[in-house]
Amino acid sequence: MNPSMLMSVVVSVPEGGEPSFSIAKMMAIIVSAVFINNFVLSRFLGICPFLGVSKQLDSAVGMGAAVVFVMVLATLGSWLIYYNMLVPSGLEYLRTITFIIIIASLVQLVELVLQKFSPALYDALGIYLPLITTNCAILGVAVLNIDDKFSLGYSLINSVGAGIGFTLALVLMAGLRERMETANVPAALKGLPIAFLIAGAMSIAFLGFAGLGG
Amino acid sequence: MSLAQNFSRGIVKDNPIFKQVLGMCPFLAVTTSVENALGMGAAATFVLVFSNFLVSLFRKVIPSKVRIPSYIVIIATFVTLVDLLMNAYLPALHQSLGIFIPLIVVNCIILGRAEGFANKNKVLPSVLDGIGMGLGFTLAMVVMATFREILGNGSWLGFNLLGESYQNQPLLIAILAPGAFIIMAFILGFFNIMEKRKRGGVK
Amino acid sequence: MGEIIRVGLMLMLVAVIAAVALGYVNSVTSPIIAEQKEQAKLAAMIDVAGSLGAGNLVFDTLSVPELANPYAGVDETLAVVAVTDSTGSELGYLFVAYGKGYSSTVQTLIAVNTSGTVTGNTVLYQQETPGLGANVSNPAKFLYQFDDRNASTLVLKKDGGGAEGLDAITGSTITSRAVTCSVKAGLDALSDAGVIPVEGGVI
Amino acid sequence: MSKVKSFAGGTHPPGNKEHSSGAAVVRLPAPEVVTVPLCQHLGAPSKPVVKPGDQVLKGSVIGEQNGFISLPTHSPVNGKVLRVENVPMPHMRSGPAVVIKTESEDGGEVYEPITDWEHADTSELVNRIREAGVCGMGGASFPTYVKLSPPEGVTIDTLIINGVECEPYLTADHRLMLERTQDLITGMNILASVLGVTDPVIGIEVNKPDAIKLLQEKGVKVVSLRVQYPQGAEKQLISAVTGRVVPAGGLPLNVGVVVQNVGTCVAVAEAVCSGMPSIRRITTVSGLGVNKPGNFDVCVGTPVSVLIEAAGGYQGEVKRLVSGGPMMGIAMFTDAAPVTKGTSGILALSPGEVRDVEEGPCIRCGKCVDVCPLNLVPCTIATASEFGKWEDAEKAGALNCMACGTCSYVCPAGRYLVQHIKRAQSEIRALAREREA
Amino acid sequence: MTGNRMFDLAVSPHIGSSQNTKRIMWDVVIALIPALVAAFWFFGPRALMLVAASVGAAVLTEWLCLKFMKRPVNFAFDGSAVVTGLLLAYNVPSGVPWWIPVLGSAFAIAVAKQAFGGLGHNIVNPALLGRAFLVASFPVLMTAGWIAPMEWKDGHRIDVQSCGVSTALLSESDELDALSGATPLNVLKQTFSWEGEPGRGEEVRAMLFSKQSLKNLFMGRVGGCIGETSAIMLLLGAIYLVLRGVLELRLPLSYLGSVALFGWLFGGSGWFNGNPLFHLLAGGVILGGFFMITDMVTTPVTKKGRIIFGIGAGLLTMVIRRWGGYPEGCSYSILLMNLGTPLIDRYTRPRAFGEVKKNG
Ligand SMILES: Cc1cc2nc3c(=O)[nH]c(=O)nc-3n(C[C@H](O)[C@H](O)[C@H](O)COP(=O)(O)O)c2cc1C
Ligand SMILES: Cc1cc2nc3c(=O)[nH]c(=O)nc-3n(C[C@H](O)[C@H](O)[C@H](O)COP(=O)(O)O)c2cc1C
Ligand SMILES: Cc1cc2nc3c(=O)[nH]c(=O)nc-3n(C[C@H](O)[C@H](O)[C@H](O)COP(=O)(O)O)c2cc1C
Ligand SMILES: Cc1cc2nc3c(=O)[nH]c(=O)nc-3n(C[C@H](O)[C@H](O)[C@H](O)CO)c2cc1C
Ligand code: SF4
Ligand code: SF4
Ligand code: SF4
Ligand code: SF4
Ligand code: FES
Repeated sequence: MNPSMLMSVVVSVPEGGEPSFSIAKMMAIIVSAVFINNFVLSRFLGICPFLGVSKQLDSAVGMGAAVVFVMVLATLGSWLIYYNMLVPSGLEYLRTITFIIIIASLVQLVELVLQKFSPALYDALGIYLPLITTNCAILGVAVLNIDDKFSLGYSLINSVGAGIGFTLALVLMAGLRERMETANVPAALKGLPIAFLIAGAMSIAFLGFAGLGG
Repeated sequence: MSLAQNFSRGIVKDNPIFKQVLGMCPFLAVTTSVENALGMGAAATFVLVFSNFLVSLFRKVIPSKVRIPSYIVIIATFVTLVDLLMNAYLPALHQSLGIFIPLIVVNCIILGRAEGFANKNKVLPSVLDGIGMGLGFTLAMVVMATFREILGNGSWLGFNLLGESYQNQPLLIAILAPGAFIIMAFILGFFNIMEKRKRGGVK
Repeated sequence: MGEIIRVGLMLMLVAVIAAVALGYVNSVTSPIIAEQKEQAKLAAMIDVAGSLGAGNLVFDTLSVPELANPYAGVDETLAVVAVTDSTGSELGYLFVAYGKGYSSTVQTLIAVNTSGTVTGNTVLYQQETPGLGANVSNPAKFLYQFDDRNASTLVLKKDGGGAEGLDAITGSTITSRAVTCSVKAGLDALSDAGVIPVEGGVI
Repeated sequence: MSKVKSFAGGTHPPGNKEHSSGAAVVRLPAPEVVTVPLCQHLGAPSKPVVKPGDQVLKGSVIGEQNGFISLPTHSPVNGKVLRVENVPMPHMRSGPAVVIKTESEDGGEVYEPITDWEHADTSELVNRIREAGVCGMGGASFPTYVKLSPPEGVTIDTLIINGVECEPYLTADHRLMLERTQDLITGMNILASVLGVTDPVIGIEVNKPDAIKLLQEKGVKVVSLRVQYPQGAEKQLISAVTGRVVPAGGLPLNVGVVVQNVGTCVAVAEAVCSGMPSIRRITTVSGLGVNKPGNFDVCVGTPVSVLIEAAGGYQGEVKRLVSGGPMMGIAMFTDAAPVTKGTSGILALSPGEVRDVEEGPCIRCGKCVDVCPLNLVPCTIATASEFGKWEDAEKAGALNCMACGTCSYVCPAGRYLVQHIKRAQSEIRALAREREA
Repeated sequence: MTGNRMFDLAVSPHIGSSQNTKRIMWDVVIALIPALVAAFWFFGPRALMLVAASVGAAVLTEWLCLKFMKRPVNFAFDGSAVVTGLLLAYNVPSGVPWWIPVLGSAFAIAVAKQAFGGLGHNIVNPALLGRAFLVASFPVLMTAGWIAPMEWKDGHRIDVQSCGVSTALLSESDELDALSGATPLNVLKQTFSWEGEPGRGEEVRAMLFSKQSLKNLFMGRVGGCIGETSAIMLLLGAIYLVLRGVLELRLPLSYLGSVALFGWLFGGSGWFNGNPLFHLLAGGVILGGFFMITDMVTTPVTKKGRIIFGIGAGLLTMVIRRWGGYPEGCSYSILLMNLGTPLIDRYTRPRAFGEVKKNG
């Protein structure tokens, strides 16, 4: 027997898209994305907006909302194209290039649509949208969904969870940074260093979620 | 600006990590060991140099309307290239860098240099800039990874430095997520102090 | 309109060039990548199977209709490879045990001889906590204890194994238990299906 | 006795009233020289109408009213004007004053008494209260006649007389209620009739049971109040007595209430029934820094040093000299400053009485939040102020603060909360003015 | 004539309450002493050594940091560093080497407190961040360094039956190794992984929740961190603090109430069969509920905020105990809620007296 065939017998390779859907698994995915493997605090995805847009609470909430929105759309688009176009034609290796194009165009599209149909929402989210194209959290969730072999449903749940986790970290960070504005921080640590320290403290605290549901 | 400056600027003066604080995600994520840091640094440098090269070469040809999308495609192409090559020839490293290889696409350093430098400069300076920035990125990663690997694993580039007993009970947090944030905070604080000293000295 | 078409064509051109270039590289690297993966796993297999006997080993899938799947809980299946020597006499079996550990499903490749005694093992995949569960990959910390045991003696001291039981990795009972139980479950399935004797001989 | 009422928040500092609460009011003769400030009331100072060398009569106008929120000032003695100059005031700023050499204290120019005030015209009464220079004796020294002239469309249905005296040490109002009971009741009735209120009440803390009993015996409606600082603050008193909440930034008249101090009532009675302008007041002198704490009836313009002398002089080390109560009073840098219509007390505090802690960082204990009677978050406002974040301070409600000092009193970190908040208030107002300009 | 004497100027108010930061901190130190006595009784002189090392390291680090930052060093003696050092030591198992509390205290003071600006400015509880730092760095020592409690008798130390659980039920091995005497919460956590074996978990849980076990928990005759085991000694200290006006009871009560409620709700294996008293007395809830959640610097200043904080921390404690990776969730729950303190303060700011709701 040919060794490579043999390996596929021994180490089973899960197929993309699982047929069954369980509430327990759904919960596990959400808890993992929001708390245990928080995108920012544990996976290091989306650090730049996390540091850049967390100076004020209002903008943090806006950014969070925009990220959740785009994450879900990007997941939908990238998953469908990956499994329906790239996989059938054996072009999986074009994944990165395809995804980034999808995300960039999506952001443009969302911007146009919002501007046209919901100016209020556009005003609220507009300034954050361009920033999002280069946010690794978005590309990250699209790629992770493929790497983790999530079905479309689980992928969408994962992206919502990731977005909520990102928003949670961002909003907490914004509150803490506002408090640091009136703190007696040593001169050397003012500015970004203290922001990193806050992130470190948050990251330690989030270790408390480790193993949740495990 | 001299060619030498094009090259050297990215290493210390405008170091993309410590001075510009760009590309934080891969920086924090893969600096758990010096080996990973070198691998990531090399991959990013490769992409930086070639994307700068191509962008500079075609800067007059590409219409400004599609500039950014074209850059993204160019960058993504080289990232995929690195991804495939690394997977084929350095599978262990590929495994440990994981998702952060494809994410080089959105690394702000690379798009930033394409848009901010290569787009406006001749080929040679652009390539030198790419190499300089790439080395600066790599150097910063190695510095960070040095702290993390020594503290968190008692070793440097895999060589056991602090002995068996330390390795049995290392300061594990250094290679966990919080360690990255905290060590970076103090490195940046150190640079703050140096900067202040320097400015004070000039005065 | 003409403008848009021109710009669009330009972008397409960039994309096509990129795709062609990547297609070429992919055609070169993909067999290497595939080969690479096989090699790594095959090496592990041959290594572990080496404990069953020396010489030229022959592998074949074992299909036993009544073989139950103890790994349904983690969405995996039990697949067994029979190992024979060049003379055709059966030496034993290989299978992968899947156990839900602390933060990942630990995959352990196990070699078991025809009398039901574990002769070799290695961890194929785990994503446990560094410094804790991840120590399961270090044979000297835990898995060394598996050799020469059979299903009935695969139990942690803590779980009622008594003095004869296995020592769990310090601070990582969950990981240790996961591996132990998953291997035991695989062996039990094999003996239930009559592939190996119910009570293996203890050396 | 009816149910004891109170407001939400506040604190209860040691009263220290026993030093002087038993001491009957001693009437002091005018000193050789009186220094009568022209800005004893809130609002614009009066304009001097005398010059050095002029002979003045007791009760004659020496400064005339200068605008709506302003009052005339009267001479407390017969004598000769020495100077019109700036003198140190109880607050560190100096202010214009008329310095008069006392010749005698007899008679004096008084207004025509309005003995039949029940039937007098409201406007006549209000005018009398104005021309007699009556201002609030309880706190802000606000011209009383203004409060008695509510704008069109506002109806006042409640008059509360403030006999709370919640500041520690002070006993002047307490003695006044015991010794000038009839004048107090008359004044209260005059005010009630001017405002058209039928049923005035007087609020007194239960630590003055003799005053409560006496007034009840005289048929006055008394509301007994729990001993809690700042029970005497207008909004808190209104809340305690009526349950009404004065809107933030609003006035008592917004909820149909007028509050007047007991001393103000006596001043009103004198102005109306005897035609005597407001030239005297009762002041407590207390603190461990004086020999014989007591209550004194003095004419305005009397130097603080004279009062101290009357109380037996200084005793031991005096750490701080305060005009008013210890919670809101103002530290004086010299005892040469004169008594004004608003001087409710003079405290010579020994080192042991004064709180002297170094200001430390806020430890966020929340005590200030728990006690602030206005439900502010003093620590946040003060910290914002400390770091120059005026907008944050404003958003947190800095402008609402009435500077009662309750928060500073309880703060274990010794934070100068009131000072920080006041600083924020003035910066916020300056910014607002800039924005308008 | 006394005229024209000059006096100091100062802003009002001129009097103040007798409370001050230093007094509060030293009161907390005093209140923590009974628990130290219990630690000595049950864990031996070694516990005292660890506590001393921890406190020394905390004060020394504070002093060094202040010196280095050129700030007044007298703040090092305001007692707050002593409290941090004490509480950190109280939060480590009694079997750890001496350098563990030293390292933890140094981290707590230098990184969690001074780097953020010192007393009053830190965002998370220093002692707890120090502990979490230790757990992440030395998970084995911090989760396995238990010493089974002993008692003194005739100058000797003798074993006490640790948590009222027959060890035979836990394992068929002869006895639990004295040095790794599991804590009651460890045992409870293990029972959750026996869900597949009906009966076994129930039986052990019944023993854990039994009167004898609760009595042991109350007295402190169980394995655990140095200062957390003896509920009665901790309560003694808490009463002292209440009498001294240091403790504001909203936080402790809402936290303990929340732990009891959720402990009953899901602190057993199913629903509504947990034992609230067990969850209150086991682990660090009493220590955390009276001495750590009450660290005013890192908790909300508003009354409503404190109640929300307490309830949230109680919920998180129980979620971690029941479903998390750690047997005990007390310290992480407080740390996690610390992160939300600025937001809680912001959204619970009381409406100012007389302030009307906008657009209402
Ligand atoms: C962040 C973290 C990571 C952990 N990682 C593992 C792990 O990889 N494997 C494991 O068995 N236990 C791990 N644990 C410990 C378990 O939660 C549990 O305490 C332990 O397995 C049982 O304790 P014992 O092994 O000391 O008896 C981890 C705990 C935490 C908090
Ligand atoms: C600008 C201003 C206008 C006021 N107008 C009135 C008024 O029209 N009617 C009134 O009864 N009180 C008026 N007051 C007085 C206040 O209600 C209050 O009695 C005064 O500020 C003194 O209060 P305090 O002693 O508690 O500080 C006014 C006060 C200020 C500062
Ligand atoms: C904190 C605070 C405490 C006060 N305490 C008293 C008091 O005890 N007695 C009093 O008559 N006025 C007190 N006042 C002043 C009253 O608010 C109010 O101005 C006064 O009663 C109005 O009467 P008047 O104009 O006759 O002085 C206090 C004010 C403040 C802000
Ligand atoms: C009631 C009370 C509880 C305290 N709890 C803690 C604590 O849990 N951890 C700590 O490091 N310091 C504690 N402290 C000390 C002090 O508040 C702490 O060092 C500050 O957080 C440092 O800014 C406490 C102080 C008091 C008064
Ligand atoms: S462009 Fe890149 S570096 Fe700049 S803020 Fe955005 S993500 Fe960060
Ligand atoms: S661009 Fe995105 S991936 Fe890159 S460092 Fe910034 S946040 Fe991370
Ligand atoms: S001084 Fe201001 S903030 Fe302080 S208690 Fe009084 S009203 Fe509140
Ligand atoms: S009372 Fe003082 S220490 Fe406490 S919160 Fe208020 S300002 Fe801070
Ligand atoms: S409320 Fe604490 S300083 Fe103001």
